[in-house]
Amino acid sequence: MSKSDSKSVGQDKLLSKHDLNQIWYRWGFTHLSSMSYEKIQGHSWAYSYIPFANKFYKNDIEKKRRLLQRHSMFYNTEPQTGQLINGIVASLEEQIAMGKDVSEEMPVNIKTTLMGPLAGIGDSIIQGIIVPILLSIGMSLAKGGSPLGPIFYIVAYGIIGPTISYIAFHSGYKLGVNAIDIIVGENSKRITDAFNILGVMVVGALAANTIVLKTIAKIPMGGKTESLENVLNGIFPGLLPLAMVLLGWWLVSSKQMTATKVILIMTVIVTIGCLIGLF
Amino acid sequence: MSKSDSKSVGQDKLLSKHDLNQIWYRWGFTHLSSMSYEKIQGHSWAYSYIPFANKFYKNDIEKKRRLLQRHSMFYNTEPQTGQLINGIVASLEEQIAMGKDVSEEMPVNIKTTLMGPLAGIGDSIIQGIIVPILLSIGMSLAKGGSPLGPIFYIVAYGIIGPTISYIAFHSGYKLGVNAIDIIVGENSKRITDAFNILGVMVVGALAANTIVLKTIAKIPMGGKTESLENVLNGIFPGLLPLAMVLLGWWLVSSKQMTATKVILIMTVIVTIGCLIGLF
Amino acid sequence: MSKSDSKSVGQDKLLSKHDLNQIWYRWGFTHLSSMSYEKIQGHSWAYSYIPFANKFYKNDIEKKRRLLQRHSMFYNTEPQTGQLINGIVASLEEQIAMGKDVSEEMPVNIKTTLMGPLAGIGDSIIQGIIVPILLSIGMSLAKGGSPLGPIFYIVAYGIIGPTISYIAFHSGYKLGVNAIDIIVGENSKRITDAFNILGVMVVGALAANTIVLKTIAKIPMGGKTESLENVLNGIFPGLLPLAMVLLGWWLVSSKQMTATKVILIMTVIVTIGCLIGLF
Amino acid sequence: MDTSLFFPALLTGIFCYLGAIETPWLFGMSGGFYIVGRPLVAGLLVGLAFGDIKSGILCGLAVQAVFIANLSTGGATNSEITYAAYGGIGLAMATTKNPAIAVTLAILIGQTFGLIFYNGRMALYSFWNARAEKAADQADTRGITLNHLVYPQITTFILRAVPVFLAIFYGKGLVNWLINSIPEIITHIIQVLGGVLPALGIALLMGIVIKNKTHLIFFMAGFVLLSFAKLSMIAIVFIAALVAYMYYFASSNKGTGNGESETKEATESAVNTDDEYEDDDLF
Amino acid sequence: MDTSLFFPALLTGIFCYLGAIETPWLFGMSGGFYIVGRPLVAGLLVGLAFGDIKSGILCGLAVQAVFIANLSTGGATNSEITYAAYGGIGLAMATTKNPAIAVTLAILIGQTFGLIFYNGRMALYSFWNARAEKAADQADTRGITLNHLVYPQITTFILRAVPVFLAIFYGKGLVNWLINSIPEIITHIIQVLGGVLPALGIALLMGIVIKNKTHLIFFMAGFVLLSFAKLSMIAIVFIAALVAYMYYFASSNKGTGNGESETKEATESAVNTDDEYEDDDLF
Amino acid sequence: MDTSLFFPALLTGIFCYLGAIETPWLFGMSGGFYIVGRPLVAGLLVGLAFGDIKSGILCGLAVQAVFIANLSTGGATNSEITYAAYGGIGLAMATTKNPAIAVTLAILIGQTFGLIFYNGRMALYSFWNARAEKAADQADTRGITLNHLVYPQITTFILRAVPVFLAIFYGKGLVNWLINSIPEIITHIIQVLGGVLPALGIALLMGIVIKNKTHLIFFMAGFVLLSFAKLSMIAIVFIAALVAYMYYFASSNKGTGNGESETKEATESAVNTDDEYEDDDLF
Ligand SMILES: OC[C@H]1O[C@H](O)[C@@H](O)[C@@H](O)[C@@H]1O
Ligand SMILES: OC[C@H]1O[C@H](O)[C@@H](O)[C@@H](O)[C@@H]1O
Ligand SMILES: OC[C@H]1O[C@H](O)[C@@H](O)[C@@H](O)[C@@H]1O
Repeated sequence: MSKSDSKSVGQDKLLSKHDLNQIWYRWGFTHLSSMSYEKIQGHSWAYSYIPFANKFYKNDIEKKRRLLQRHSMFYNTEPQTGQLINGIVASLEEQIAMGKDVSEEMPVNIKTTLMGPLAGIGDSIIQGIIVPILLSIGMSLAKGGSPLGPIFYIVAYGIIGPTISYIAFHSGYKLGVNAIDIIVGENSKRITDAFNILGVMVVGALAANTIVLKTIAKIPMGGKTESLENVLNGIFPGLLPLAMVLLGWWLVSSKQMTATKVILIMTVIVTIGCLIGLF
Repeated sequence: MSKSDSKSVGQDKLLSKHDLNQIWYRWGFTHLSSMSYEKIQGHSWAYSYIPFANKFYKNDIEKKRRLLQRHSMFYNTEPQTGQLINGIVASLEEQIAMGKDVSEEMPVNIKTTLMGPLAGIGDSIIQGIIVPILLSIGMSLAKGGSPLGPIFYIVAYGIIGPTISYIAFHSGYKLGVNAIDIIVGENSKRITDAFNILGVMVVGALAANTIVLKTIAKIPMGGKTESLENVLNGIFPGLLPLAMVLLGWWLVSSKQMTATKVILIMTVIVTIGCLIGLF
Repeated sequence: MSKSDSKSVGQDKLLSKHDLNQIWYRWGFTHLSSMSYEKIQGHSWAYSYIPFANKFYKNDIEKKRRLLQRHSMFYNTEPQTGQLINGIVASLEEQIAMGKDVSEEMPVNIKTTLMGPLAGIGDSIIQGIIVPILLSIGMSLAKGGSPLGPIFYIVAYGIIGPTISYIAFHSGYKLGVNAIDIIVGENSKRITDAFNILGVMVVGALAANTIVLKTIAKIPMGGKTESLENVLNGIFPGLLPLAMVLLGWWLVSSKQMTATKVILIMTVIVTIGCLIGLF
Repeated sequence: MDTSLFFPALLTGIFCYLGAIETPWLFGMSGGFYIVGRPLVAGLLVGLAFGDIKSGILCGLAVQAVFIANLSTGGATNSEITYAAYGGIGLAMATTKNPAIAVTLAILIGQTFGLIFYNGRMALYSFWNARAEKAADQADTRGITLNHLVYPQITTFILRAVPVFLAIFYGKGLVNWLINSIPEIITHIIQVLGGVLPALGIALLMGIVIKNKTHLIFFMAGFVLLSFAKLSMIAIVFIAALVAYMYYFASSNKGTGNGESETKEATESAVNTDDEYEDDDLF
Repeated sequence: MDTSLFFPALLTGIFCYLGAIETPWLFGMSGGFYIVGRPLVAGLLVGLAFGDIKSGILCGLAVQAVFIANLSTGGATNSEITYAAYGGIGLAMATTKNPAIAVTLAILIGQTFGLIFYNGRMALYSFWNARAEKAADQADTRGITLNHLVYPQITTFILRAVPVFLAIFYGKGLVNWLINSIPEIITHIIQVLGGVLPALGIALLMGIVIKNKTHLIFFMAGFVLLSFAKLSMIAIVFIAALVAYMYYFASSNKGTGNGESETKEATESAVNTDDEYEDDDLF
Repeated sequence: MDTSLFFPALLTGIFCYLGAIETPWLFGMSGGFYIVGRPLVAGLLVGLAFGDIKSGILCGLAVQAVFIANLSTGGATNSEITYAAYGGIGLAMATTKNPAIAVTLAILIGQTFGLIFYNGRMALYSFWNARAEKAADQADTRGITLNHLVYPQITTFILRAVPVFLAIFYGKGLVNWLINSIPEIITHIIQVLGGVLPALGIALLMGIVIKNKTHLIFFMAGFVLLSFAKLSMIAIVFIAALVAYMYYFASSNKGTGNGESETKEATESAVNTDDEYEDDDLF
């Protein structure tokens, strides 16, 4: 039964603008404030629902207990884009509190279903696209020590981050369970795939832009010696950085190595390269 | 009944090469010679059909009257690419004059059906792609005052414009009503969409190429002041022109403003910008 | 009946690693060693199967004769990528020699069916993409007379060519008749089409990179004279080479001219152009 | 009054008529509005009239930049490019020959008098239209010719050649006074405005070609290829053609040729069986 | 001990706490980890603390380059960027103000102590989690607040602000000794490693976005557009958006709008008839 | 006759044999035609033979540019690249060591004698083919070996190594005479022709890869990316790979994976019902 259906029956809303914003910003501030590998963001849910619990279940300690309990489980997603889920769940908890025909497992199921996909797409958009691009602009503005660089970054991300969070939460609340169709439906699959393509291309550019590895070797060329780096640049600029990142990717994805192991391998390669006069 | 079918019955053709060319160039010369918002190109049809009327309906004043009347209605399309319609209608009027089974409403319907789509695609190809590109080449050749620039443009468009007109007319005549399928059919929708995509990209480039707006403000940067224009160019060359055109587009398409209002708004922005030392 | 099916019945393999490699390198070395327009690579098949014939049909002269005969027919494909066919046929001849239910026409049919498509895709990948690209890198390294250029090319193609040959042969053998589906199936059509697109773009770049035709004419421009080449470069760099290659393509594909005729026509154009002071 | 201005001014007036959108003589818009009507061409022609081709072209070049995205659709236009070109360049040639002055005058004329005259003329033409319609109703071919071609053209000639001639012949003093007395900030504003004006034409073009907000992606790509990658318009046309072809290709639901027929078959056989289904229903 | 270091060191320690991934005070990650936690911002803040903004920013710039592809997914991270930034920049500012030293120290700290402290803290938090869970089971909202917010934050503050403060306040001598006694080859290796480190973050990102090996084609295109065509990141984002849109467009099997319904109809009527088929079977 | 030319000339002749398309010894075409047969490699080898590597490579470089789009398909070729390379470079090395002379000679030899010898040899081989065929009919494996490998290779060796050796050893005088007496305009024409010749190979390649006239769009895009955007061939290969992948992706009518099966199902069920339809017909 869709949220709009059920709402047309009897009372329509329970949560005031203020209630909603409380749920939003409690999560927005504390999502990771007790992060362990065991629970990660789990308890932030319970914390977000404290005012809700006190307001709507103040006379029904059992319901209150169940509410806080079901929102103390392991949970993890990208916390800013992931506010979409918080919005959806808010609309469901509202239904439950109004006594509508929504089971108490529903919010839990939705959390576990959606947190994975949203973590993937959220991390790649925020950490893979937005942050590195803003940082590269900021870095170019900071050349020579100008405070414009960090200030640009602070202002830009300071607007973008909370805005994403706010819009995601309120869209989630407005759409309610319907949001699920949008998130896991056929068309959403296509949109996610397209964002992935965008992400892959940008990450490729990021690799070329950020990894620095130059060879200092010289090779004989028509009598004189010529810097190998120049020769490589004539053929394929950025070949060494490319080789490094492809190696890293292969170790991470095909060999399932941990980040630490990959760092060790890279350190060994760099060390040997430096010792034999390659880098 | 298709034109080829009907032609196989009895007499096959009525219009000589000369008759056809007369219809073509009478439109070609006078399409807008009496343009008002009321009729725009309407009367040019009647004018094009004067020789036809005199030749084939000289004894049937009523038919002649009806012919001239039905070609005196409001009509507007891109006049060069739009010759396609003139060609189709010529083939239909030929049928009618031969007494074939084609109703007199047919040409009128075809004109009203096709003039819209052809105006859209014709305007965007001619005014959106061909003319600006030829002009930008001409302008680069005219640097320093060389007559090569305007001469290049005169020759180039002088060939392209009439050629489009001629080919469009004769294709229309050859295809007859079959042309309609081609113009409004499924595949044509795809082709039009593709041309639109082409148009949108070229118009994007045109915006970057033609709009000029630079800031003369200076900003403090690491002790010294730095030109804001340089800083912006480092981040996003052409950001101000882009902002202007997006504003214009938003006003035109979302706010449904008239061109004059948009000019006023832009003048206000530019004036304020100049007064506060921004531009 | 698929190869894996038949193999599951009774004996599974006949050819040792050494037998297989013999078939592979005998073709690899001698594919064109007796090339005429009549047979091209035909006899290289018979030659490849001499050890096979001597080993498996040493007591059955008739079968041996039929084997060598059916592998003496006209045959032509790109010899390196085409080893795929040699691999498939090896798996079939193995079946036949083991007395499995595979008709002796099968290898012949497969050869005639597949040699065409593989020649097309093989030639365009090797002669259209790999070789010109390696050569252009080699040429840039050879500037000033450095042996690095030719050495790079020798090493690069010396690895790529035989590797393609080896992988193609062994994939063909492993897949057996199943390879046919992969080569002529629906998806393979899509892959081939995509490779063609890749080829067309690279060939376009190749044209711009390799054809050299400059005009030495001067044109008057704002009082002084200006080199026509500079003017053209301002409008469309490489316009003359483009015109030449499009002419060549039109002659070859639409006019079905032979290469020699095209060379004659180009020579005439160049001669006239030189005589009138254009080139 | 400078009598040596008489013929240049007259010629400029006539060119302004020949470049009008409604002029038939040069194969309609093809040779008129789209060729003679362009400021780049106007520069050459006015330069010839004034006997100083180079200055003419330099003025034309400057004015063309402002009006490169001039758009006329459905009879409406964002600037009256012909008055702007011939008025602006003509007056500049009659006074300082300074391209910046030509631009300033062209903008002033194009966006004010020009548009007023243009719309006035459009209104006047309704009168001839009504008469042409009546002529058609009476199968009076001569009446059609007169009211579609002859009278309207006389109207246009009077409305274009005459004022432009007068403005150039008598306007010299006024323009000189303007040049000297307009405060610098106003000139500066008009100059900046000249750079911004093409944005309107382009915005109108966007209105025509952008059918779907997401297509702004293609607009941005075109913008970026020019502004960041510094490609020329011509190069971008070819790249855009590739993108458009891919779009076309993807818009079909055919596979690789035979896919199309397959799907068609599927649809058809489905339809057949649908019919069958209905037939079955009958029994 | 240089007592003038007291306040700068203290402030740097506090910033290191405020930039931590688990700090709530600046709207969680948005203002904490993603803003204060970035070395570029750290440069400004530490520069302010030490009263030398320019040197601070130059150090921040250098350190940011190494950690630009820092990635934190599923709670795991490839480098402890906050310790690295504040430890490295802070110690450099306290000694030579040399960006290269800042980078060296940041890498050393980020990849060793940093990761150890990070994972240690993660483990400690399980303790608070268990108590928070119990509180929830008892509907004890105060317990939740204490164990989700208060105690963990005290833990973090102790684990971040204190060691960083101590390191800067007392570490000056050690760092000077390191700078003077580390052989040049080691410094060189660490510098080269700084250039290579972003490869790991990017490799991890690739692991997230590349769902299909053939999509390496898009990765290579992005790489090439930057390394060969020298386009900027922003330009590439727009081109990538075009490609992504085309991918989205092609991923549907709709034609040009009505195609979609056509295919659907085909499927549906096929399904209908399929039902019919089954019905037929019954009789 | 210059006897010091004997060994260089002999070696060049042998190389000309080893680079022939029909030479088996270097793993067939892989090491022969595609490596030793390339003028770039010929430059190095002839340079070694003449003891002047640098001049050899410079000649090879110049000749390679002319023949970079040399194409051999279906046994037919547009220029005899091996004769051209070894004849042209060899004779130039024996005389002026001037790359322009090498190019002129290579074109002359490649397009005349070269093609004649090539086609003559192809004709002669039919003779050995006939004998090889007979040998196969008689299961005479030795006969196959002799007529497929031994005799043809002797033929080729004679037709390649001998004339090239003789031309270089005895041709010096003729070439010097040619160089001095050919009018400059002819040299100029041949030079220009050298720039144009690759157009033929590329036209032939286009004939292979362009299946559909609209695909010229991709050709133009590739051209423009190099000529306007100044990208290198390698960069364009990657961009072309992206475009090709998008084409591949769009060519399927699958949606995002499950779409494919959907359409298949539609087709299948349609087919099923089609059968049903026929069954129905029977009753
Ligand atoms: O829009 C179609 C058509 O309308 C009017 O006739 C004029 O504005 C033309 O320039 C335009 O092509
Ligand atoms: O991966 C989802 C999410 O996991 C953890 O919460 C942190 O690593 C976040 O940075 C990340 O966004
Ligand atoms: O076209 C296939 C094949 O034909 C002949 O064997 C030769 O021209 C080869 O170079 C070519 O690859």
